[in-house]
Amino acid sequence: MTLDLGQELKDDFPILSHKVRGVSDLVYLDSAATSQKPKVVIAAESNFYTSTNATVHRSGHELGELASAAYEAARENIARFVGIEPGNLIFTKNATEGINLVAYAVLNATLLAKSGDKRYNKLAIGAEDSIVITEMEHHANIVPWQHLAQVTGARLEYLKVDESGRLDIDESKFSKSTKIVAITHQSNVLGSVTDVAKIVRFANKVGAMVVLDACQSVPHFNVDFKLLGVSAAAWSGHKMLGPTGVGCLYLNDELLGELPPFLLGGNMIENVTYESSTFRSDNAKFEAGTMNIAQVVGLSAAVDYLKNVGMNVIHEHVRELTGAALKGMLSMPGIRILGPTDLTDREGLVSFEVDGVHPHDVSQFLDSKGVAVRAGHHCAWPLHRKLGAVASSRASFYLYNTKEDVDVFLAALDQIRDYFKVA
Amino acid sequence: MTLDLGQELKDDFPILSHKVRGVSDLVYLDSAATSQKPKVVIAAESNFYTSTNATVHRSGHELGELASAAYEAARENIARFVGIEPGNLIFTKNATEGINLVAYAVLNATLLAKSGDKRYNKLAIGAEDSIVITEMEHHANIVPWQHLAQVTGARLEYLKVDESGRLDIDESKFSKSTKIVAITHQSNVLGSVTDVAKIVRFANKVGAMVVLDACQSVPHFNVDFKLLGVSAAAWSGHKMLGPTGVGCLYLNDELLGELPPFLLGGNMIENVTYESSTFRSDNAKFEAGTMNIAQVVGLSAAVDYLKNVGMNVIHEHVRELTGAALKGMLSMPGIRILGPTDLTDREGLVSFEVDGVHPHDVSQFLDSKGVAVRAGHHCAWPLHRKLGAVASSRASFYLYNTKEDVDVFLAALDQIRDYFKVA
Amino acid sequence: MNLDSLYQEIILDHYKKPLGSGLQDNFSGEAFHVNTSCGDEVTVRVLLDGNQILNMTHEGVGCSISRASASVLHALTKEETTETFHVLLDNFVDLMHSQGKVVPDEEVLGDAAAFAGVSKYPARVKCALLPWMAMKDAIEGAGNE
Amino acid sequence: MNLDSLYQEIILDHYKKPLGSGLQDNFSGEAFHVNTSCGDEVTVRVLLDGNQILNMTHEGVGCSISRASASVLHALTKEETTETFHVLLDNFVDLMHSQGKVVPDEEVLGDAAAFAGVSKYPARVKCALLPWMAMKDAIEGAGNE
Ligand SMILES: Cc1ncc(COP(=O)(O)O)c(C=O)c1O
Ligand SMILES: Cc1ncc(COP(=O)(O)O)c(C=O)c1O
Repeated sequence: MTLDLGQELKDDFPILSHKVRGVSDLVYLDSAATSQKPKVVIAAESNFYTSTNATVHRSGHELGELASAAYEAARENIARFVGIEPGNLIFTKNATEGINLVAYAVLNATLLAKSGDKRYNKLAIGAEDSIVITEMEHHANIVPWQHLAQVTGARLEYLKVDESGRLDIDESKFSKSTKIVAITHQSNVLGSVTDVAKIVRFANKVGAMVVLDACQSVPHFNVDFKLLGVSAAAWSGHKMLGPTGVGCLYLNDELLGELPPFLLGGNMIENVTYESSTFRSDNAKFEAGTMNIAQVVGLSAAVDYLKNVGMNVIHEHVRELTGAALKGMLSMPGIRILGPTDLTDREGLVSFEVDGVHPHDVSQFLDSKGVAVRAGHHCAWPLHRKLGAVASSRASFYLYNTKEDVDVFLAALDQIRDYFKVA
Repeated sequence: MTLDLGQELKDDFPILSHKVRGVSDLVYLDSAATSQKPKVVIAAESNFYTSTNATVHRSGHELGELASAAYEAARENIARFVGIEPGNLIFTKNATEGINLVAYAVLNATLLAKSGDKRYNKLAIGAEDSIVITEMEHHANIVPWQHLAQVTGARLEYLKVDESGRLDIDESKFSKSTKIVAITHQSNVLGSVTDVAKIVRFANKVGAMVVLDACQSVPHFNVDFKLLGVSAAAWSGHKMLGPTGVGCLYLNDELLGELPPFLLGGNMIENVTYESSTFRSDNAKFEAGTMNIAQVVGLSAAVDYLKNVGMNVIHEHVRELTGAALKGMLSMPGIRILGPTDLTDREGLVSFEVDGVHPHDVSQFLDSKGVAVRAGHHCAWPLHRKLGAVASSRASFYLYNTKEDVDVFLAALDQIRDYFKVA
Repeated sequence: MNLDSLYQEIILDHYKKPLGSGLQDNFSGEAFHVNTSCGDEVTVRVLLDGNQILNMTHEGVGCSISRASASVLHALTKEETTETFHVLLDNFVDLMHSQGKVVPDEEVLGDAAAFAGVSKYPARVKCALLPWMAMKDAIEGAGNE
Repeated sequence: MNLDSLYQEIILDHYKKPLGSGLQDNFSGEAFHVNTSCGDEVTVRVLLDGNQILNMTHEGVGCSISRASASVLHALTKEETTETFHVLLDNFVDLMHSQGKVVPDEEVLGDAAAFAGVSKYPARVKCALLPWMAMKDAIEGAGNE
């Protein structure tokens, strides 16, 4: 039933009528990298420029009022969508900036505490502390923590991925020395979904903050960060039908109050003198300079679109497509699936290897049939090494995909080994 | 003659037909805060979403190729516009991020050098070093340096603004201990233009890097960073007819090679293992995560539009409007102009006080006549204190303004003291 | 929208001749508030006798709205109780957030009713509230001593 | 665009049976290159006698294009001078950046001419160039010893 959803929605996404290489119908299976945009989102951004554009919070003229109202209304709408208060939502340029913000704010706390500012003693970390992440993180949730560990002397530890491609939440990794636990809500390679509640339980016991990479979860199912109990969560607008150039960061009240600022400049200050500065205490503390206003407004339109279709409907639809893809691929010779092969705790993307054919060649062949998948290490290079794969191909599904898209994909996939003469 | 330019271009900017409070024609004099957008820029962003949207540099499918090509073509176009090679241009979310990038990269160099990485010894700074900025900087070019000074122990020194509102480039502030000189190309309060060549000469003598805040210069006159000889320059897209959510940073070859990265995540890496990571050596080193692709493409369209009108034509036009405004204001009782009152080394904005009327009330009165100016400290609070002003009002001009706009502004300004009964 | 609905006669009069301007030396609580986006600031001192407000005085720099608001507040709270202040505050905050859709109760708000027009200018709401919020903190501060 | 223009018979043959694969123990210069966006890598070793290339060998993981390119390069440079290599390299780089608009000179490029189709797929140009760039560095490295 929901299999027809993609058909129903297709007209809302102008790009889906693109002809690949001038001939093939586009079958876009790369939404885990970035989603396509419905007309209403494109229009929301355009309309902002033609009717409302001005800087926010700093101009008393009418356009300034209208722009500020639009920006804050968008914040409210996006915050409610993930179960949080608008005051706890910070806009960034992408999820990567959000995670960096937390890591650099902790670094700043550490440096400021060292320079004698006692307010930051609690957040400061050092050689006796540890940061726990997982083997299945995206580079965006690895490299900032490696850097923080390197310059503060803290230890970086990894929760392991088990044979089935799911996270092994080993409580022995959580200790009194654990200050930060940074995990992905859903792996962008394996598709496996983390038991966040369990992570939060273990982290709470030892007093560690939990930073969630929600890039692959917020676009795909109902997420309530307050209920989950995480300390922080970062995700991107461009993967949930929103414009490029906008990301979101949730900080709970504690972090919002206690973290020192990251990017420094206009808007986030309380007072500036030639000698020193003090900073706002609300979410503005983390929004320096002229923000991505039109993109935030566009993202709010994307949230409306998603709510309108219904997150449960989207979730169910993507699961059915994923199930159909998995089933077809499992019955095909020479295909190795990375990650769980059943639908338990796993969501809408399938990474795979084709025996004897490099992922680049796989994606190139699929492209010649109009099918857009991604090939590479998907910014999760260490995980690929662990899985013994140089790289992989990844097909990912979203609300605008159809059962027919899956069929075209499977049919093309089935021809690859013949074409490259490895069958 | 060029006074008609604004009239000619008006139809390209849909928002200019907005009726303020439902009645007055909009006279937009707040372009120094953010500029309005021509149709071609809005269309460039929309078209990207409807025909090209995909992630760049990481997808082998056709849309990925098209998106990468569009992104890099935009980089080339924008780079040439300011006299630099595309390889030296980095995209950010705004100018504030660009300046923070340089400051944090120097902080990282300092911390990494301390942890034993000898590659960064040259860039590292400490208690024996100084950073020189000026009294007329925007918060974005003050607060990041205050922070860097605070956590590294370096000294922060200020070049003074003289009586006329121009920079006093005192060579005695430049010494062997000076590592960084950060200056604005054009003050966003005073309108005065810095003699960058002189700054660069003094800085070169002592081996300091020069970081230029080019927010108010790039939109207004021909700028060639290579010719100017600065080490780095940051500016915003939204002030030069481009979309919100995109800024630019120029790094010369030396800094590009030597600065360690800032934001950490996907795309900017060379190799990532669970233990450690290495980074790209080109400009990609500074572009982490999914970039503001559609906004970069939009900014390139803005550059085309500016080139089409001609930067010299724009410059001349804005000078004439500024001259007319200055002349009118100087002949009015109770008006105090902040900054130079003649057109020597000063450009297209006028900040002012109205005797007995607070800037908020000034801007509110002007708004009731359709005139949008900005009131406040314009993110240059210390400068306002120095000038003995709590805040000021600012009228700023751009290519789409007309002589009539200036007349409407002056006529309204002339009524303010009567309205508030202070005349 | 007519500018005169914002700048009512009463407001401009209070602006020209503010009441309670100049800080009293004898006070129970003090608070300093600043509007970070424009730099406007106000210091409020309250002299209390138990829950009785004997006097509120203020000093600061700001626009007509914020200065007049401080003046009105002085007159309105003189010799009232802190409870009454909180009732007035709730009333005034509601009015400020009403976007011009609430008719103020002049019986309760007195001259402060003249600020109804401010609620149609969201950027100015902060100006009108600035001295109120400072007075609230000044009273709380007094309680803590 | 036809996929077969990219995956020419010659390329697939080189991919299936690569020449010069497996690193020689005796070498004058070595370089390791990696394509950071996909993780493909190649190690190239060159054995030189003055400006004479005695042998080039390679090892790596990669797609058909990059593996076949290494194989072709082995055959093409065997017993040529380093000057000839640089002429070939310039020719090949030009071809790769031609977006399908240049007809390759088979006289000069031999089997490498079969890569003409790659230039129409910008994302794959890096794959074809990977072993060439590694070989360039390997030769330079040899010079420095
Ligand atoms: C001189 C100057 N520097 C820096 C900035 C900050 O630019 P942005 O807000 O786009 O980061 C501005 C504009 O607000 C400016 O005028
Ligand atoms: C799991 C995960 N984390 C982080 C990111 C980084 O997001 P962005 O590139 O929008 O910053 C992505 C997407 O690329 C992702 O899938």
